[in-house]
Amino acid sequence: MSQEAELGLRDRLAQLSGVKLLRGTKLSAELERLQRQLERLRQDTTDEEIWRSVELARHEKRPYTLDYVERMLDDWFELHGDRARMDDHAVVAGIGSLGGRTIALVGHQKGRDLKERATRNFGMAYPEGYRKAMRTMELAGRHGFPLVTLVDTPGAYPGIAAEQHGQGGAIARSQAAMLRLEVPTVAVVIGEGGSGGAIAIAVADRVLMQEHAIYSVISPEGCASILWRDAAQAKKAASAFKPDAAHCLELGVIDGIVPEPEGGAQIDHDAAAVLLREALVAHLDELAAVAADELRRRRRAKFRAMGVLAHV
Amino acid sequence: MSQEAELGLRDRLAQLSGVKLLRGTKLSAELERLQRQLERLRQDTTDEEIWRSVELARHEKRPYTLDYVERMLDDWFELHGDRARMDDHAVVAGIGSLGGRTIALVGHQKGRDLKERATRNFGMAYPEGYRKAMRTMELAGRHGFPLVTLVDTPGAYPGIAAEQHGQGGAIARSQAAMLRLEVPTVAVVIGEGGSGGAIAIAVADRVLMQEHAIYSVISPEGCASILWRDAAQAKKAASAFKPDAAHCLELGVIDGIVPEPEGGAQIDHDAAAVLLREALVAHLDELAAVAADELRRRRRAKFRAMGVLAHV
Amino acid sequence: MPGVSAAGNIDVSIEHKKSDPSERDGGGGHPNTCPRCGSHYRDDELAEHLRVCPHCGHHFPVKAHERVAQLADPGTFEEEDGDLRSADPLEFFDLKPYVERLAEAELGTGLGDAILTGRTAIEGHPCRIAAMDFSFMGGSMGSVVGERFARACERAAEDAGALISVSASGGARMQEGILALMQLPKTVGAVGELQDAGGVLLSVLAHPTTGGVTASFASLGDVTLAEPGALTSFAGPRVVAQTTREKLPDDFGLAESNFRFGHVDAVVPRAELRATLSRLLRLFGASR
Amino acid sequence: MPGVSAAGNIDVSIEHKKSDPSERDGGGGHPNTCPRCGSHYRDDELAEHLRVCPHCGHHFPVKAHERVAQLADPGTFEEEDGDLRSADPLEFFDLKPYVERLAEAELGTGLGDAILTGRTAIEGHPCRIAAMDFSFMGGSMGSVVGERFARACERAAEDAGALISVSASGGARMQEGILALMQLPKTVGAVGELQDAGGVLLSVLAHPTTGGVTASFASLGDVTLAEPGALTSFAGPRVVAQTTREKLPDDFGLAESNFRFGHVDAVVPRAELRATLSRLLRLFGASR
Ligand SMILES: [Zn+2]
Ligand SMILES: [Zn+2]
Repeated sequence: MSQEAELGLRDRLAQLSGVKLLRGTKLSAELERLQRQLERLRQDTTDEEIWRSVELARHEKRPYTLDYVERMLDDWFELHGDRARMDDHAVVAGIGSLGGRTIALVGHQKGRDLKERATRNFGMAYPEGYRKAMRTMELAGRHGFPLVTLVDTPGAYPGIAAEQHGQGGAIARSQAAMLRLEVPTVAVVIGEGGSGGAIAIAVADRVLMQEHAIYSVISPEGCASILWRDAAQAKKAASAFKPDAAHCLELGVIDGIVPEPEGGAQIDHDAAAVLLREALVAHLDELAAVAADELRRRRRAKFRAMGVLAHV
Repeated sequence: MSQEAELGLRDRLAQLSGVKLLRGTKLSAELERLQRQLERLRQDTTDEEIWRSVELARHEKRPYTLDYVERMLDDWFELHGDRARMDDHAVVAGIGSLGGRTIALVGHQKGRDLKERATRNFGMAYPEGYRKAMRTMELAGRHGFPLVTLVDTPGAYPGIAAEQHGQGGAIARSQAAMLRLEVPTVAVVIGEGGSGGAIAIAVADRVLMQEHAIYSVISPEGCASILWRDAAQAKKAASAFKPDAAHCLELGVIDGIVPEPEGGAQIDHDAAAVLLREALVAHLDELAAVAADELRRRRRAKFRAMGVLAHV
Repeated sequence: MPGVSAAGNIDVSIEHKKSDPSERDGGGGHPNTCPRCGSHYRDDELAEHLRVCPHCGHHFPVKAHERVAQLADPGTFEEEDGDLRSADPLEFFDLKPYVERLAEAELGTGLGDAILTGRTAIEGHPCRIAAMDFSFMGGSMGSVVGERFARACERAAEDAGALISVSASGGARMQEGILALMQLPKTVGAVGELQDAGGVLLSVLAHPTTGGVTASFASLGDVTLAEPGALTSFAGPRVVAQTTREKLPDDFGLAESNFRFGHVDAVVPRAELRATLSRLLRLFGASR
Repeated sequence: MPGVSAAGNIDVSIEHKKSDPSERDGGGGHPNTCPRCGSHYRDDELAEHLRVCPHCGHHFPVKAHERVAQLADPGTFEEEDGDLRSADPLEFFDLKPYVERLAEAELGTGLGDAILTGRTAIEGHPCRIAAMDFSFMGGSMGSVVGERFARACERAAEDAGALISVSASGGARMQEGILALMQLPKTVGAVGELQDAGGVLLSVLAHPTTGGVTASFASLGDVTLAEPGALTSFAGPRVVAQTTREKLPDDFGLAESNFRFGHVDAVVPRAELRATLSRLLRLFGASR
């Protein structure tokens, strides 16, 4: 972890410690979480740990978007369809109530059993899925609902019809829509944050990753296939491009890590949902204090600054 | 013609006569046109004249959108596709130059020969056609290009896929998009203004009809089929619902009538284009003087007021 | 219906001769006989079951006042703009004069036109409601439907509130000619004013919602619900069949098909409609 | 390429091993031999014909500097941000270190990265241009491509001007890991700033434009042009074929197919590109 990132966390810790404990246990939980994050980040993530995250992020028992919706939201109304061509089941969208606040939520959705996996297309969306997402963003913007997105996809679906219906353009426009929003937005990678299919709904004020989620420009297998012409070298590839949360935080690509129950979210869905909910509420509370146009300005500036450059 | 409408025209005549003839011939042409309009409207349109318009509006030699584009615009770049599914050839869209001003233009397009008629689907659009139109409106709004629409359709296409892809919703949203625009908009019915398929692109600051165009909620044949279960009674139906320009003007649904060459536009495409161009330039000049938000406010108010009501 | 050429395409106008729910299955049965399973009910039996066949679940049509009674908290509904009536700008005359048709429809339904609008509350959430009535000239949209709907939007917009529309319409009202078509942009604009003001339109599609209403406000809900089996299409099935000369899918234009094709958020059985609307009102209200 | 499972779906990242234009037809031919008709040309012959086969019309790839020379008024091009270079935040190492690949690419192409940006004029219309070069690491988009593109947008936005992008890219640059993915929202945001400022993006799709570039700025043009035969798809054809196990249409992802499916405004032969862009610059400029 870079010294700078560590300093940032330490700063925040110090700040929190000095604050009057108005919110009691809540704040001490926040403190504890940061402390723990700090501890973990102090050591470099090992290749084994990276691969462990790849496995856990794809674990077949890992909670999916609707598992969290069910546990985190007090009410939920799912919105269906892109108003043009279909209802893509790889993306769910809706409005719900989180801590007394109505939010809009968009997430990739994988299937648990064989049949649902097919219906959900393994969480790989068609352009129509992103158009459903955009419709929901528009609604959120109009009603001032904060937008929460849950990212969990191997990638956008690489199919014939998906291309013919404009996969690239849909992903580009979905990002543009998120950058235009004047409501607070929080994206959380809850499993696989697979490339363009993920970023389409992850251009948020706060981008978080669960502890064992991965976020990457290419899958380890895809990378290995290109570099070594051997998908079996996936582990080596993962070590090379480091899709784990700690590295993403270090690179400034995400704004925080959401802890999972010991051993991974798949072990205890309820506990994972409590931790996720806590993080969402905390971030939404913070963002609620920022003016709408300022939110947008900062969001744009954040993504504008992404990348590492040298000069001749 | 109602006394009020006649008074309106007379007022405008008086006003024009008193104005200094800065623009020379142009203004006198305007005067002449209004005078002629006034003459014609002074007598009630007969049933024969109404049916004559129905025939001329559908005349197979009548100029279509691209015939006008070719003759009126100094430059033209056609935009294709809805960025989602297809390029609907029943609708053409593009940007071009009209009297030194860049405009966006959207129009229904019928085909001249058998093959083109099939390609253009007889000017009956799918929802994708209206989505192409909306994309063009968005572009016009963003760049401050005035929008000209040319309406010439028997109606939106009543097909299986058209329904499945959301024909009703597309027409509704296209109207909403026109009501949102903050650029000057002029719609001209140049042939058949067929119902929902027409209004989708006709919600403009100024709505004009060519002298022999028709504009109606239902086709004469459709109306006759419902009322008398006999499409052959179309002429009778047309007399009942009066789709001709004079009646539309009288009802306050349109803002003016664009003269055609003697005998109808089909006789002289070039002359028809000159007259249409003159009308468009005159209206765009007038609208250019109005502030953007005021344009929108007035446009909304105009359509808000449409209808004739009684009270208990 | 005799042949309608492509050029004679009906588009938004009423096709109610064909889509009248009581005639949808070859037609002509008693209005309280279930067209799907043949069960017959007394009127009070049907009313008690919200006009849903207890045997097979078929949703019978609901008139505007009964619809409001099904949804509204008792005693909260106050009709607004009930004094508006259609004029007859075209002096339209087919088999009989338009004014006569209007008078007959009013006598038959007790409504001044095909939509009933007013202020109400649903499970304690104040809102406006606009319920259409198919039995008033096929639920066709003329100047009064457009005006009442637009005013309901404006009243709802005043306090950034909610409007619930329940549509049931064969399309635009032919007898008002081009003015009927103008109700499309008029209602579209009104929805825009409501939504720009932070208000919400919850659109419920009842059987049938075709033509102009589909091509205007009914398609612009923040949320769109449909009743099971409700036909919602722009062009009616017969026009489509005649134009395309193709066999239509069995569920052509039905709520379930529209859900599958992405046009409807949920197909809601009538027994759950009130609770669903209440839930949505709560969710949309919580932002204010 | 060995099997890539659905879960190993490549998505935006470079697939340039497969979509390299010189290899597209089974590959390996001399770069100046036409892969379609087999004609062979001297380099100056090809250059004279804008690298379009005079015999069959096949469009050969064009490097960034040559592209600018084809489009710009002579003497008007001034490169901007040429000093930017990629860092190696991941210390990425596959068969060789990323830094070595970068150095080799720079030596081979004379470019600091896969895009060349600057100020120029086309038939007298001042504009910015951003031309990608497939020969620099498969035209992959990393931090420098993103940054140069974003700066070009910002400079164009300053005077509400125009940016012409000519894309040719296998996708995001794997070697920069997640930071490469972040160039998507970065460039998308930059286009937004340009367009919000009243500026215009004219997007030209050259062969091949796949992956991340397709899923960001290249799809956001006010007008989108494509060169004949240019492959533009999000997922590359081989990945699609492997995932779906279906036979792809012959013109899968090609400009002509994308035009038919509504994603491209015009397929413009290279000989007409300059005139077309000039016409568009005039039309878009006339509003200011
Ligand atoms: Zn029954
Ligand atoms: Zn050749």
